[in-house]
Amino acid sequence: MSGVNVINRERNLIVNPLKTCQPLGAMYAVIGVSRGIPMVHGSQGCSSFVRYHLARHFREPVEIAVSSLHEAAAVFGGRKNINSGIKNIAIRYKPDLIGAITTCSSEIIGDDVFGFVDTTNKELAELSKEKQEYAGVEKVKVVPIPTPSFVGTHYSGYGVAVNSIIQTVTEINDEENGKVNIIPGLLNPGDVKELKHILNSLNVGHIMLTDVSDAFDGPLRPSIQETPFYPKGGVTVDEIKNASSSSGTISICKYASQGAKTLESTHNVPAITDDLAPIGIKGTDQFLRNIQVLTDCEVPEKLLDERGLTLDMMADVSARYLHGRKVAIFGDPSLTTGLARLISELSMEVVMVCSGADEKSFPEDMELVAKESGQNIDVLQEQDLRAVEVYVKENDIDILIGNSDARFISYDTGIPLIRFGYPVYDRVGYHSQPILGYRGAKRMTELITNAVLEKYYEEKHWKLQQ
Amino acid sequence: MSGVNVINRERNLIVNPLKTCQPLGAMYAVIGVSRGIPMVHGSQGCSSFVRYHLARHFREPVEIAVSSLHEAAAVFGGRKNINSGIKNIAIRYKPDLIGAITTCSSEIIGDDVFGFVDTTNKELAELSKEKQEYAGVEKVKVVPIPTPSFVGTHYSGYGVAVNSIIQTVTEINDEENGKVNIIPGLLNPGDVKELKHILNSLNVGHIMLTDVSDAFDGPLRPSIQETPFYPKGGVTVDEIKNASSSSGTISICKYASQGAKTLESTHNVPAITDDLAPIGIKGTDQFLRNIQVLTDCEVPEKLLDERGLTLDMMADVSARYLHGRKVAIFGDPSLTTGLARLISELSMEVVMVCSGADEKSFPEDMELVAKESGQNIDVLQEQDLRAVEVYVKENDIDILIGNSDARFISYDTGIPLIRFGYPVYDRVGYHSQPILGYRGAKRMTELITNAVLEKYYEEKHWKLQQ
Amino acid sequence: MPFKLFDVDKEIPEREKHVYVKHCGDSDTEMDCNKSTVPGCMSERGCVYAGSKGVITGAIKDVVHVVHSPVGCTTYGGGAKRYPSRPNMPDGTTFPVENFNLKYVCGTDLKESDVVFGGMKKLKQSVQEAYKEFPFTTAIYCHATCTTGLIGDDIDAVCKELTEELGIDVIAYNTPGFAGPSQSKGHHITNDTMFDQLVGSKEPPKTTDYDICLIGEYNIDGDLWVLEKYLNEMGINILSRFSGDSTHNEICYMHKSKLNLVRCQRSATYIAELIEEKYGTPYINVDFFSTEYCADNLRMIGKYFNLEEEAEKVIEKYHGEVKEELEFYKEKLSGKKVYIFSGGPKSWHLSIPLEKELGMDVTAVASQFEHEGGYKKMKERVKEGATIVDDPNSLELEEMIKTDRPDIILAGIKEKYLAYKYGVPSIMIHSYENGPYIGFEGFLNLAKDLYANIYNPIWDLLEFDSFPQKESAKDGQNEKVDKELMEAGK
Amino acid sequence: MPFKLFDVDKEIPEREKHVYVKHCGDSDTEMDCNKSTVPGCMSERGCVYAGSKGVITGAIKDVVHVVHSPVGCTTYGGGAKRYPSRPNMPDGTTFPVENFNLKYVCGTDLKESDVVFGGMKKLKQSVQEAYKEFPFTTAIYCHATCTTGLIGDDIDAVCKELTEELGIDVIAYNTPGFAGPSQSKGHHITNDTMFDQLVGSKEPPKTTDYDICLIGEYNIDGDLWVLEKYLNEMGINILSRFSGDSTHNEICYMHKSKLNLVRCQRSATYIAELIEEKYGTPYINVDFFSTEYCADNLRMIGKYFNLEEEAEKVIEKYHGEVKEELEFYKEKLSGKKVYIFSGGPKSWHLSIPLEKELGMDVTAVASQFEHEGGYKKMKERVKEGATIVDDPNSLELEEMIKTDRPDIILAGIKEKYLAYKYGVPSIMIHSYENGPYIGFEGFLNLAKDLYANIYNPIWDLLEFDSFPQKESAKDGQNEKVDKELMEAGK
Repeated sequence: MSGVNVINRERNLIVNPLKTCQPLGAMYAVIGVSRGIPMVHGSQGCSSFVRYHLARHFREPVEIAVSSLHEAAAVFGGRKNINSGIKNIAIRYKPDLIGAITTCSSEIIGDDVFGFVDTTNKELAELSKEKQEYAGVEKVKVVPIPTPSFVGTHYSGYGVAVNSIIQTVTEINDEENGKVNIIPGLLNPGDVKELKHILNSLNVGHIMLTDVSDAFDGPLRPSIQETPFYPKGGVTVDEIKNASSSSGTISICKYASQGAKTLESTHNVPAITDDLAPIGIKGTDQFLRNIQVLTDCEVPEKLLDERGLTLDMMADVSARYLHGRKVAIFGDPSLTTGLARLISELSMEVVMVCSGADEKSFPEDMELVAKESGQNIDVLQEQDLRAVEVYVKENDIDILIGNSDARFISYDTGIPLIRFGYPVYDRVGYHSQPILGYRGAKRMTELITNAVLEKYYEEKHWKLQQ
Repeated sequence: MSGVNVINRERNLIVNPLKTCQPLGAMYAVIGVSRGIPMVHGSQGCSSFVRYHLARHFREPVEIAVSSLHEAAAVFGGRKNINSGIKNIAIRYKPDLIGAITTCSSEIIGDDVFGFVDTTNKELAELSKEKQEYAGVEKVKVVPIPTPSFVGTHYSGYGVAVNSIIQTVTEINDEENGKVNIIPGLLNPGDVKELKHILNSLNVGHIMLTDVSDAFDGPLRPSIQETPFYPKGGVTVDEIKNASSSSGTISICKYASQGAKTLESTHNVPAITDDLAPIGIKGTDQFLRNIQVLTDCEVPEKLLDERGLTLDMMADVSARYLHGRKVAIFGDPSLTTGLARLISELSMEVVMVCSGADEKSFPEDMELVAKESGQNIDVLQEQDLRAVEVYVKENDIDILIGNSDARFISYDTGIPLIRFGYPVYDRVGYHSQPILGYRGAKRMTELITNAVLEKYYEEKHWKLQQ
Repeated sequence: MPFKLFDVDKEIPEREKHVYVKHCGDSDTEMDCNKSTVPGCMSERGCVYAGSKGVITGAIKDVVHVVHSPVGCTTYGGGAKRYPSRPNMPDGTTFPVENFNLKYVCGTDLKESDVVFGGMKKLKQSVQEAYKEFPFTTAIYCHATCTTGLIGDDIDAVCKELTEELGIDVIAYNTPGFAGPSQSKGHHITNDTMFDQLVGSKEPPKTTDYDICLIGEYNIDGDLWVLEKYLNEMGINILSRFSGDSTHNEICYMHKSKLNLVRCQRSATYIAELIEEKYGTPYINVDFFSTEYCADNLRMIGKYFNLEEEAEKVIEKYHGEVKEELEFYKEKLSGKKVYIFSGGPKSWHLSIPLEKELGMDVTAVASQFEHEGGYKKMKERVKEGATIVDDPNSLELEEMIKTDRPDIILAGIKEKYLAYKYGVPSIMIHSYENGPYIGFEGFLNLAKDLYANIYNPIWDLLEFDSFPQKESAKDGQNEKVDKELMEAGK
Repeated sequence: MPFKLFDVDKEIPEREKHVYVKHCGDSDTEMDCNKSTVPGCMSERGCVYAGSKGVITGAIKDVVHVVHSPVGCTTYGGGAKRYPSRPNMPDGTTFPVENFNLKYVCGTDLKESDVVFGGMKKLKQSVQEAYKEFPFTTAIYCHATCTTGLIGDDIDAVCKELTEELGIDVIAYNTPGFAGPSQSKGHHITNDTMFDQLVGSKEPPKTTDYDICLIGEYNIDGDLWVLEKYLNEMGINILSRFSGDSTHNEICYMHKSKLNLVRCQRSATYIAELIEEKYGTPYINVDFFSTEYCADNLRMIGKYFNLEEEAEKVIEKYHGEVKEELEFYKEKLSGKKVYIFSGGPKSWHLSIPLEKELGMDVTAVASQFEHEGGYKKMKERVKEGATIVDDPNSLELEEMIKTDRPDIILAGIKEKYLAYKYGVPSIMIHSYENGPYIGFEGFLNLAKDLYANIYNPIWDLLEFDSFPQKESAKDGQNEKVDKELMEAGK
């Protein structure tokens, strides 16, 4: 009975994509490095579109440099653009790390970003000797990140970038540090903070590869804001170097696991990459067990109480208000599967899930969720928001969970849209709150229940009187 | 120009009250004591109405005993009811504290609760000697709490109860404990937790007089749930005994300050009772300064960052979405004034505030808020929800902030209602999240902004695209 | 022998006679009931005033209530119950405010000086103000409370005076909270008051040969509307509702019905008997909970009015709509242990249906305020060994949960969250979760709620399981973690 | 001398000629502009494709866009701009989907194999599918991007073929992102394409003597609707909008207008000139930002059509509505330092109005993509000592903020949050905050937004003030805290 029905896109045409191209994911990853600067090797749009896209979701500065690839480079190659771009940044910003991120155009013209970066590194070393004010520029870690836009999605681009950073920066080290490496995936700051909160509660040190939690959700404190502008926080280059000495690496999102495997094969750091994201009770339990496996830690009462508080709210609302309501979820393949599991734990029916990416794990993980919860689930694989729209209009759906681009579907159908994923720009505060962990499950339960109460109970308002 | 216009109720009739009677506040306070049991001395309704009322707000068990006052007691007095009721509880529950709470009926029939409790204490001492299984019952602190329903409101009843507990339990002690006593007022668990979070961040110990944060928001953990049922947490009787040795007492809500003054006059513990509640930036800043004054602590970066994160969100949304929108707030007199200040900080216009209580400080504090922000504010003093309804229908209001009882006003007018205060029963999760402190200000800003976006921007949805 | 003293009650042995374990050889033993609660207990009971305002009068859609009390009783009397109403009036007009009964409650907000000097003047002014505030109201009901009972305000006199002055009925309900052991006394007083002052005081705009009164049906979560639909489709006209979705005038018309149906036989048999006595209108006790009772009772009514065929049609239609789904739920619910902790009669209404139609195992029933007759019915309807409790308190419930581990408890909001803390689901049987619960579709709703609660996935998630072989991980040869263990940990 | 090399630019001296400090004795100096950005800078500029899809074509309400690209360009091309549209069509019918232009974007989602083997087949299929998906579309626009430019897909050929096959216009826009230094090149290409392929290809259903084209007005946040209201009330008919709230066919009718008004003179003068050249239709540059420019330009249009009186009426009415409020804001805004960092011409449109009508002090203006003419106008319109920047980058903005401390910055979303971090308010001048900003009421909206942002209470709350005499508390005689200090601390 239970299982999934995988529905692939039949059109060539993509209408209202649920994905974007690899470079965005790469820039996201680089911004999570302390004093890290992404430089995209492409035309102006490759930086300005992404800056716009990220800024409207996070409402934070998003500083991305561009190599300014134009006709000349198309003809003669972009070596000069990369080299002078990196030097410009290295000298003017004095960063700790620069990500040199390729695009469709730079890949098509055949630019060898690895070679160019080698050259640039040498030039930086020379510069460092040349002038006293350039001293130290040779220490800037320049990470070549090959992310052609016509391959994969922003999800895979993120995975590529984290892996590139690990490959370029991590050093051989024999001393164990007792920490756990976490590769978060394209998480919101609130989620990364929640992971850190869990690790801190477990008293387990961590290296977050990478950490956007402050960069994309930073305090407004002009009196201590330095120039050039760098966002607060991020994982330091020294921490990344030391990731080889950790007790293990957990990849939260499946598309982000490449770096974990690199650490395992190169530095013998065990990789845990097969579990669903720690969303909901089961998912978070498994995450805690994974940490226990790697570090042999105890789960403190504080976390068990957080777990209990979430269950307490679930008990209050799930059978009473949520049971059997039909839900459609769309977005990040790894977060969608995790969230589908939470929705099942809330006694709701996951009718359809959709991801714009072509992640093999997506239907597989949904199969697990379907089996666990005894449901039949339509899985729209590598589909778009138009497919979601058509599905929602043709099927019986009570709740939509997805990004702000779906707001028109909600306006047209009257079905409430719980904002989730990326981008969310028509509501505020979402990115700084978690959906991961026990507390994230509580927040999602709250959001969903309140939407249900507003939409489905106000017409029979006496039911709200208890 | 700026100032307040105080408008008192002109009717004798009260229509849809924004207050209830003293005993509820007293029960609330007693439930905040670890292993504390409220016993209301009145008829069945005096317990069952309150249990219902609190349970539907918190969605938690609310255990309140009743002395079962009936015709016989009305004629012959309620001594037997109190005495046997207390003994029943003392023996069957083995609590640490019992609050003997009077009502209209018990006060009118002239019951001397103080005298009855004295007698009962003696009887408990005898019982303790009599039978081995009763050993220790004499240690139960029985606190007489005189809260006639025809005097004051549930706010003043809370103040009376906290003061009675302090008077009955606190002991003389010369050694300083370096802690700060906090009398929270009728706060939600989320708010009490936020106060504790601030104090912990400041590395300042505290005694919460009393602490409902776990009792009214407890984890679901059946495997460790003991019988008889006591909620988790609460301030212990030992802590209350020791409140005399603290560096100072801060009363968050004005109606709760009596106990702080008792500690000052009896035990020379400095009392800070004159400030607005720590809601919004200014209010929380002042709370931190008050702690600094009492304990000479440093404000850590962590709290300054929380402050900065709140400001960051305020910067993102206030001028852009909120500026000049007209707000009406009603509820707890001390929380309403604090919230009005936050609303002003958000660049919104506080048009009207209303409290059902007759708290002198309410118009005074609103005068301060009006002056600070250069506004004219209508202050409905000792009014009711019908007055709010009429006001809202006759004036131009964009946002309502108040309890769930006002939902019909929202349905009728289409003006969004931000749930705030007590009771909130038609939405979930509110009581476990703060409005106090920097993080509470962030949450309120989020709730208000999202309501504004939904109500006032979706019709011009392109404005949401940034 | 059949009485039971809970362990937690050993200090209050008077509770023994309130708790009975069904023993077939002993059906005549009378339990103690309708007595004052033992002081110091966490009882679920409400007061006399609650029985009047909270149950009967508050369901009427077109009256203003002035609660003569310090503020608390007014606050608690407002908007708390789930009895919706529609604005249609018996004369075909529309009442100007929808769900007026849910939206407003008024009171006199008595202060210390009123207690000292008396509150009658304030009551009078307040009623006048209430009429000014809501001039479209059909009547005004004044409620006495503990305070006004004790200070001796003559609210009858005030109401009489105001009735003349305002030209609308101003009715006094003398229901001080302390005036009886539970809300049940409030039901009784209100029945009497309405009979004495209202019934027969007005004539209905028209009557038919199929007029009935539906008595003791308060339209909790729309129950009445379900029954109204069935009866209307049979050709029967509800002349008067007592008192769900009712109007003040309908109560006055009750003497003109051809047959009175008594639905809640605890709170409303009083008025049916009084009407029969004075006006000769017969009444029958009816039961619409579950498909079988509902069908039986519709047939009985059909027979009375010679509408047997119509009854069969209604039964066929509505029973047919739920049959199949109920089979699914019966399968799922079979053998599940259930407690019924109702206010009054639902403990005996529901015990057989839950067993027979849903296959459940009713191991305990309890009531806040039943009288002898009700407990007798419970005894008849539960099976050997089931526990019957009058006015249960929290410690008793805790003991039952610990020793008997029910799968679900039907109770009120006060027991609900307590049950949760012990890992036991609970649904609200007084006000319902996703009701209505009456009639064919209502029984399906109840079955659904039972299912959703018992099979709620959270009950399988209550405890965190640490990785079981965690300890052994230390013994692994590899300093890093053993891969196999990691696999096993997933 | 008048050029300025920012301290942060000392390693990229080529930036010197892009930054000019106004010096009255030196008005002829030509700044560098419209050149490729220095690699490694955080520039605000967009690409050529953005100038076409994001500015001009995307505002048209009844066409489907097929972006021929790997997914990113499609994603970024969707729903990002604030140009609302109404569903009314020139022939009086209603377009079936409201805000169709905001709701949908299509693309070919190119993969590696397409890059290797070419994407023309995929484009063709995609356009066919797009027409199937949205059969009510008036036309389909295909956009080239970097990828398709570099792999050499002949999208003109594909579109030509499809136009015949489908029977609707399928138009190719050859705008690969890299094909010019900024979005400005995209404007140019799109003007040319539309002129070549659309203008004159269809005839309007009817014409009047007062027909105009409103060119270079994209209806950002409703700007166009404000102007449309004014013009309609004067008796002038907008035959064709280029391109806010426009339709595909309207663009085809442009040759039939009596007068062309060019609002955005950076992005749309091209087509006005081409039309004048080919069809002889005159065009005039218009400026409706601020009350004075708006009034002047309405008068000019009135004069052209002999509708002077009508123009005066409109001016009186709408200017009158905002005059008083603007006085209030002028008082509040007087002396406040403001930067205008616009995409193109708003830097010169707004500089005099902000100073003259709101009393502000414009100390810097900048543009992402202006050309010589625009910078000349800026030089004329800013005052001595003001800084003019072409294609500013983040470090330059940071330096300006640090050294000059403006009170507010009018800029885009990319500068906005950066300015915040330094405690400087910023409002979005490309897409607006609470627009429209054009015309009389629009200028009031702008003034309100300036006021709300500059006077936002949070700017006074940025820093936590510890209790100042905290240290001295230790010295108090009392071990407990000194009461006076506590008072002072409040």
